[in-house]
Amino acid sequence: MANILTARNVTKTFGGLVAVNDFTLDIAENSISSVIGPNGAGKTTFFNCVTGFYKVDEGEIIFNSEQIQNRRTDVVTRKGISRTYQNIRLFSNMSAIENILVGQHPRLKTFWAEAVWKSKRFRNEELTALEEARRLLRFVGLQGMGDTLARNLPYGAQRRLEIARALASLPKLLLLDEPTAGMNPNETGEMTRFIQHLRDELGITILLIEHDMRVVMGISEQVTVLDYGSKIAEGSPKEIQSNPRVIEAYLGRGAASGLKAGKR
Amino acid sequence: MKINWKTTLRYGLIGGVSALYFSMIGMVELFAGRNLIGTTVNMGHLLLYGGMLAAGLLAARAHHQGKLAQHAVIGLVAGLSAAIPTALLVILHEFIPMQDVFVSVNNALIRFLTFERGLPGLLQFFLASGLLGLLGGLFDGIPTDYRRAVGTGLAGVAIVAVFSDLVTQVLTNLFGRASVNIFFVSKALKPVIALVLLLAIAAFVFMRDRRKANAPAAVAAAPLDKRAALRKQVILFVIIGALLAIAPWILGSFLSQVLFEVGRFVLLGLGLNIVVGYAGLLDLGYVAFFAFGAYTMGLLTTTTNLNLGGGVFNFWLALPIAVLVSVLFGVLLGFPVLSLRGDYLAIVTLGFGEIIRILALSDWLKPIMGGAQGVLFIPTPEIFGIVFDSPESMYYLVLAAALVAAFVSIRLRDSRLGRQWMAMREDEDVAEAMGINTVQTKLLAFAIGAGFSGLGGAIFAARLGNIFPHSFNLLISINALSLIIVGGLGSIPGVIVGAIALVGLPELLREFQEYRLLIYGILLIVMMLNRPEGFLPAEVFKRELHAGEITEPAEVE
Amino acid sequence: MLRRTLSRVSWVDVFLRIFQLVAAVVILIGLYKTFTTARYSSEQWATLAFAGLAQGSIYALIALGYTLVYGILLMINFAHGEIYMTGAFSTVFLAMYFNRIGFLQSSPVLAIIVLILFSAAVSTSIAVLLERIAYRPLRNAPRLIPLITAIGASFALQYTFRGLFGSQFRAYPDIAVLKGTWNILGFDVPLVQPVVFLAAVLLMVALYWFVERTKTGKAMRAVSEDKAVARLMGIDIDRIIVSTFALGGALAGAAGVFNGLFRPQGVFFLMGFFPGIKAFTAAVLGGIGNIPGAMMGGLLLGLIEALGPNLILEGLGIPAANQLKDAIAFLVLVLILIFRPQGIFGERLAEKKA
Amino acid sequence: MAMLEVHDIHTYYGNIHALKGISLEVNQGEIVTLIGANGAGKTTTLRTISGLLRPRQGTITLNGELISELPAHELVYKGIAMVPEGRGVFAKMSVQENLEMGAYHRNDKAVITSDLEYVFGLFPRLKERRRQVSGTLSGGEQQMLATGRALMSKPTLLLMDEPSMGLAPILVEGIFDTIQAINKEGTTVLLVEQNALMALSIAHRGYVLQTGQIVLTDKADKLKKDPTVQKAYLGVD
Amino acid sequence: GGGAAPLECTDAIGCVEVAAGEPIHLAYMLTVSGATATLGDDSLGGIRVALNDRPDVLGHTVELTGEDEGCSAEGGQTAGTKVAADPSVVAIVGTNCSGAAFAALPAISEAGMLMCSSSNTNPGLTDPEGGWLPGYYRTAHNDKFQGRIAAEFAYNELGARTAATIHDGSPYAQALQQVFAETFAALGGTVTFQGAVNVGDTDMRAVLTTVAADTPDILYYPIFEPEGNFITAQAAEVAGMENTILMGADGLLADTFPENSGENVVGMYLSGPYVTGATYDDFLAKWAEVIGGVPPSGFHAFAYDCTNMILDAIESVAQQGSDGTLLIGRQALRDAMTATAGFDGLTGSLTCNEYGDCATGEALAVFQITEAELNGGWPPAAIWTP
Ligand SMILES: Nc1ncnc2c1ncn2[C@@H]1O[C@H](COP(=O)(O)OP(=O)(O)OP(=O)(O)O)[C@@H](O)[C@H]1O
Ligand SMILES: Nc1ncnc2c1ncn2[C@@H]1O[C@H](COP(=O)(O)OP(=O)(O)OP(=O)(O)O)[C@@H](O)[C@H]1O
Ligand SMILES: [Mg+2]
Ligand SMILES: [Mg+2]
Repeated sequence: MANILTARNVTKTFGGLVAVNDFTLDIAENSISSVIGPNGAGKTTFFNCVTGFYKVDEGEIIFNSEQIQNRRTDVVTRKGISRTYQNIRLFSNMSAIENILVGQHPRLKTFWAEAVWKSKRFRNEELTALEEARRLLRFVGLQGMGDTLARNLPYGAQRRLEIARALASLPKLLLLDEPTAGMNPNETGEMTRFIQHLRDELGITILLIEHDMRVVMGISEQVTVLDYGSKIAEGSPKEIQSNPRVIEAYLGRGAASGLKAGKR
Repeated sequence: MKINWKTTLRYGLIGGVSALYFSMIGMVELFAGRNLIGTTVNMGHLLLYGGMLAAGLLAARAHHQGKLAQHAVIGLVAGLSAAIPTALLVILHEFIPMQDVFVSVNNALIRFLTFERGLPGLLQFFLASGLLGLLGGLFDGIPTDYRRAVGTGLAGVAIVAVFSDLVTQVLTNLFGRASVNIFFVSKALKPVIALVLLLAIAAFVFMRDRRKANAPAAVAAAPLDKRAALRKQVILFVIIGALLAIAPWILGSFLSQVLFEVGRFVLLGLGLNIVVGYAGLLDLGYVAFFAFGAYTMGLLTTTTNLNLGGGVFNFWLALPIAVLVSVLFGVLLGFPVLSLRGDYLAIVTLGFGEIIRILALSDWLKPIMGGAQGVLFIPTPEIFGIVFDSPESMYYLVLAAALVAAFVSIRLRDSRLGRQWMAMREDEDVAEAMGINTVQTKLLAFAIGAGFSGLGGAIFAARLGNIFPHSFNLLISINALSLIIVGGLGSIPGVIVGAIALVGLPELLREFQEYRLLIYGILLIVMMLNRPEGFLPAEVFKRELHAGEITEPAEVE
Repeated sequence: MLRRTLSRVSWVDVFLRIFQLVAAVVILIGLYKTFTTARYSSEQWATLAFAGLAQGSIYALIALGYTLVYGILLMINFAHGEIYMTGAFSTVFLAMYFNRIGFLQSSPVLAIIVLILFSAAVSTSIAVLLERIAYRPLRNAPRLIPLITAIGASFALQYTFRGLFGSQFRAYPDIAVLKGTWNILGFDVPLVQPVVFLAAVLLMVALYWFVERTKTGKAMRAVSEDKAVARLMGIDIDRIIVSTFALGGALAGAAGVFNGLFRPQGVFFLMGFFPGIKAFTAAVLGGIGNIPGAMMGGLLLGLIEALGPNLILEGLGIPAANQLKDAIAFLVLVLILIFRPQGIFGERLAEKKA
Repeated sequence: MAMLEVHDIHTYYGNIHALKGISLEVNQGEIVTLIGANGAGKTTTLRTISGLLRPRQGTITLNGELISELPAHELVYKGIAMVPEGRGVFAKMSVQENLEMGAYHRNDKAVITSDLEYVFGLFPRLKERRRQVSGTLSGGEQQMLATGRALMSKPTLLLMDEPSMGLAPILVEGIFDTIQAINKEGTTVLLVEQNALMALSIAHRGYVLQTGQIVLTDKADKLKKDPTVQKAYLGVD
Repeated sequence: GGGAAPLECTDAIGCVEVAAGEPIHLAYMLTVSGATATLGDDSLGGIRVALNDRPDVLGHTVELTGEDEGCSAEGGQTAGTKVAADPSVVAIVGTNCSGAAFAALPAISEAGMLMCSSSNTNPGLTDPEGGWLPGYYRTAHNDKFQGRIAAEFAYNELGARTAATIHDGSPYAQALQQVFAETFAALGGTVTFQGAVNVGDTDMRAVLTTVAADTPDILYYPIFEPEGNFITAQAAEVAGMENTILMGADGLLADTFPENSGENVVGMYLSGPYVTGATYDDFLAKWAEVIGGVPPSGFHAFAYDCTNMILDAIESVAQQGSDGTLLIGRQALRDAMTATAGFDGLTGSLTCNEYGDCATGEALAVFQITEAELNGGWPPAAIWTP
């Protein structure tokens, strides 16, 4: 399998603080991978580097054999990377369907002024876009909520809507930052299945950050562990679970044993 | 029920302070010169004793219920106490002349307050105040349906009398000058007419309320089916369209001129609405583009000033050029502010607006722009032998332009571009991460907004015939911003309502001169406090406000 | 490597750099020509500079009011210029009275202090009243709404004071002790300028200390960040917000009297409008919400206004250069903000944190 | 008499009826947990108790004193502190200043300093970052800061809204240990958690919320064994 | 006599009929809001004093209504349209600002009314090539007169050979200083600098420093308060201005000006209308009685004269019915106004020309401010008349 995303020696510093340190990562196409690590390890920072929110200080990021580091976020998105945010960032005063329509932006092609005389092309495009948005809404299980304002949706629904919005641009790679934070175990289970479903149905490569080990260990094929910005371990969930460094820095004895015990 | 004297006195004092305020700023005296009903009731009375009436009414209302006699007592006490502050002023004036400092506390005011009788006249003043307070208290006590009827009637009479200009103009246009004299003496309603009007309105309201109350509730609440609703809407549109089309004939030249002014600000508002309402970019220098439109029109069509193709272009040729120039400058001035957010943007755009005005005024560019002497002799538009030289004809021009702008606004709002703007307004970073080129999106907002404004400017120049830099000052930008927010940010009908409220109304209040802007300011505050979302808010903004809770949701990174 | 660097810059940046470059070159040419023609003596430059500093410190005092309120409510208190006017305008009558009874000349220091206190009291009351009536009910409304009530309040205050005191111009009386000159660095400077400057700086330092060090100051910063959480800390946010308005009002009131000492003429009901805009500009220039920023912004703006036209434009042969002084001030603002979108002292909005 | 008594409160967001008659009580020295699905009204309950929201109906008493009419800032003086959902750190202030804000209403300078050390002892990470501007902390670090800040007010009743959200597993354990520790030292805790299993493990009693109403209440270990609770909130199938 | 024939209107452009017992309707269009409000207040006071003088005109009272022209073209246009739409209006006093006049005039002229301005000075308004329309009159001085006279005074009387000017961006001041400069140059002098300040400026040191660089003999700044105050006061503080004579125009001819400007005002010259002592004192007394205080600016006398000229014209052309009805021919009224000659006004002897310039410039004078004015005396003595 080819690598869809490669980060090579990425370093990002804030003042004196090295948030991401000489980090190298390969993500195989059509895989589900996770990045885990203690709080403040630099996981979100790494996502921000990939999506163009941050400029990297050193290193390169290659997506589909194209360098994308330090490009503007809209450019990166149009190349096929979408993401969600650790603290949900929906367009909160827009309805669910409008959020998804905005997400479709990179796919729409008509000249903006055509809207004034409603050219045929424009009408067709709008129609299909709406169709597609409804489909996505159904896909994430929010049917019937299209006209609800994003801010009024329950928390879990907002997470799902954020994913739907990210999917709307037809990404090849989806970055999920703690998709199950703030969900109870039940909902977490649902989300896990949903992520798997995404990959299986749509063939999207998924990279996620999570602190919930049942999610991480349940669905990832590859787990990378960051600590103080540096990679301290990488491998299959099994390997990671028993890696003493990881247990020491991140899992803690209790969680590690809990995981083993709870293994199905 | 026990009477709460403290509350009563408090309301009395509030009324009294307002009466004192209006007296001390000279409003009472000036308004006293404007008769409302015959020569007996003038606007000074309205302003002064309105406070007493309100004090009585509110004090009584604060007591919830009680016997009519109690209402009367409360009202009387409130009214009397409301007279105290002003009375003190009168007494003080007797001993210490204050006119050197408080210019409005002059003999004329004192004469008005004391019924021309000097200090003894204060007795009469107290009497009048107490009476009004008593009436206010009683008013609160009478049964609701009577109260509504009488209240509406009184308000109706007051409105007709205050805005008699409007009424007389319409009457003159429809039935000739003579008809005015049936109802009015000079600007005041004839007493008999006032009484008839009061009774008519009151009777009407009373009957209507009765009918409504008797009608079975179910019928009133029955939802209209969709077809009927649509039909209703179509009819409404037709009526509005017809009214717009014949307005100048009904209204006559002055009111057409007012409509022209409203139309000009509707254009400005529609453009600014795109920038501020849709794209969320706070622009305080919006007048600059209006100036570009006006100056382009002026310089291209006039033969004086510089001979920059002077007279080569006629209005119709210059119009698109003016719009284009504005659009161009919209983009150019958009560049430097691309990276700025929120209030930084506001001040920089404000700065641009001022720079443009200062340059237009400057001696440096005088050879081109005319400096302080402005651009004179801009020809009136003309086509197929129709000369647009009157407010009536120009009204149609501005109406057409506003319709076009509104149409374009609506179409864009409902398109991808509209969504881009909205997303950018909500969260610029995320919008960009959605693949939206925010640079382009912002520039488009600036450019289109500038285009509308330039169009307005060009028409403005043609109507005025001469333009001066002073016509493009900061207040225009502020007014445009206020009107779109008062109307309801992001809403197109809102722009129109806002323009009528903040441009049309003050024009009708022109005779109140120096207090026009005071009224304008107070109006802005009152409107925002009562309807922060504006008169006709767009959906999005209604949502934003009515999520209201005690605290804002904490924003956490 | 070069290609990579190039790919990072967008055409917008290119445009802005060119814009900056052109502006810089024009300014340099102007400066060069001005200095080579040597029209003005260093004495004259010094007079201008000192006057600019004094004017700037008045801007700075007003700007602090904007910055304080902005910092805490994220709201542009558009009526702040009017708050300055109310103090200055009401106090002129007291000053005239003091002059008439001889108090102003016999014990000027005491008289001036009384005037400042009076002016500050008037401005503070108006500011607090305004907060109560026009802003507090709208605290949770979108930010443009209080901006509009502020605009409304601005008109209402202007015309209320016009109604009260008329449309005439008044002037603060001359104060004999302030008439002299002071020798600073070999230049004779009108005494009143350094006095105003120093007094203003003193006030500003006191304010800075207050906000940074005292508990109330810290509470102000907390309220400015998150009102709900601030309440959870036991902070009475209403009280804090009122204090902020009061503080801003007091400074504006003081500025009103300083202005009266320095520029006695032209006291009338619209006197607050332009200084208000200028002070707002100064606050933004320094980085709005930032106290040292407002001070530096004010001083800088004063200097630019005083020196700009003669220094830059005249050399370029522009007639009536002084007419363009505001244009220069705003242009400098634009140039600085392009370079530093957060203002001179403003906190970097960091890299966008997602 | 219970320390905190919430009696039949109804809270609204505009027209949204979020709490439909919640009644609960917390006794001195207890850890009580509220569990429920997203949007059940847990946060709203805490915000109402802490005075950030005002109930339209119903009463809340603390040690017999009616507090539902008091503004939030006065409740702090009565000993209530809250760790808000989403942390709510003062982003532009340093870590240390944030902690000091927690002790805003206290005047005992010397004790504050020792309390600061106590918090740093609980969260060494914060000590490392004490001068850093809080807005740039990672999510987990902010969570520690929020908890530490609430402790700085020396509350008698601590309201915690999802303190484990976004924390690394190793810290999750730590945070629950901390809660137990401060509880032992005499602080009463009302805890809202999605990690219901953990919450029920340390709590004495629990309430289950569903769409703004309390549907179940019991001893924590009983709830843990309740089949409906297990199915709905513990992810046991 | 009882059975007189009803009055008949034979006027080319119509008549106004004032029924018995009804007032004669005059209107004003002045700038009473905004920064120029003092101008409007001042002129309005003049009108009110005049009407107070003459409570009875041919047995009728005079009603005065008014509009704010806001000193802007658009304000003038709206106000003009509004006044023109009221056929009961006989004549108008206004506008204050020339820009407003240009925009208001078409509607007013079209409606057959006449308008007399107390402060329009733009030469174009009385120039048939430049915007004049029938029905326009003014008692204010055409800039051509005042600018010329000021320059002649400076060159011939003061012996100034170099001059600098400052205007404030108002069309009035800009035009006036331009005429001054041109005349001064034509006389043989050198104009070293023509500068400008902005309305609202308070710091004049920069522009004064520029002026000082050439040490001109005279500085002419025909502007208004408060900018004029600032220039006067700050001129004392700028090195190089010690020997420069200061001179302003009627915009500063207000009793508040000396006190507001401080000591440096002593010795300064002002050009303006020659308002003679006794009559003017009389006027001031009436002002204090009717309006209170003192006039805030320098145009009240012109407004007073305008009002009186209009009332005189009405008296001379109105046909009176036996029942007291008045019939005023509009063209006749204009003709009467144009025919005004040797009208003995507050601002001197006024004679209108066919394009409505009623102040010929003969009645202009130059005043010098002395210690007396600084201490509250007013008006200053005229030291020179052309
Ligand atoms: N804009 C910034 N400026 C300064 N420091 C920053 C910035 N963004 C992040 N940091 C620091 O970089 C480090 C890594 O932060 P990051 O948000 O990537 O952590 P994380 O791994 O996502 O942690 P968590 O799991 O808690 O979300 C943290 O110590 C944080 O304080
Ligand atoms: N600011 C708000 N405006 C309007 N409705 C709100 C607001 N905050 C919460 N709600 C609504 O109130 C209800 C209760 O929300 P609350 O936040 O209390 O739930 P919760 O139990 O804390 O959920 P979570 O587990 O997601 O934190 C939900 O239906 C939610 O949509
Ligand atoms: Mg993170
Ligand atoms: Mg919650």
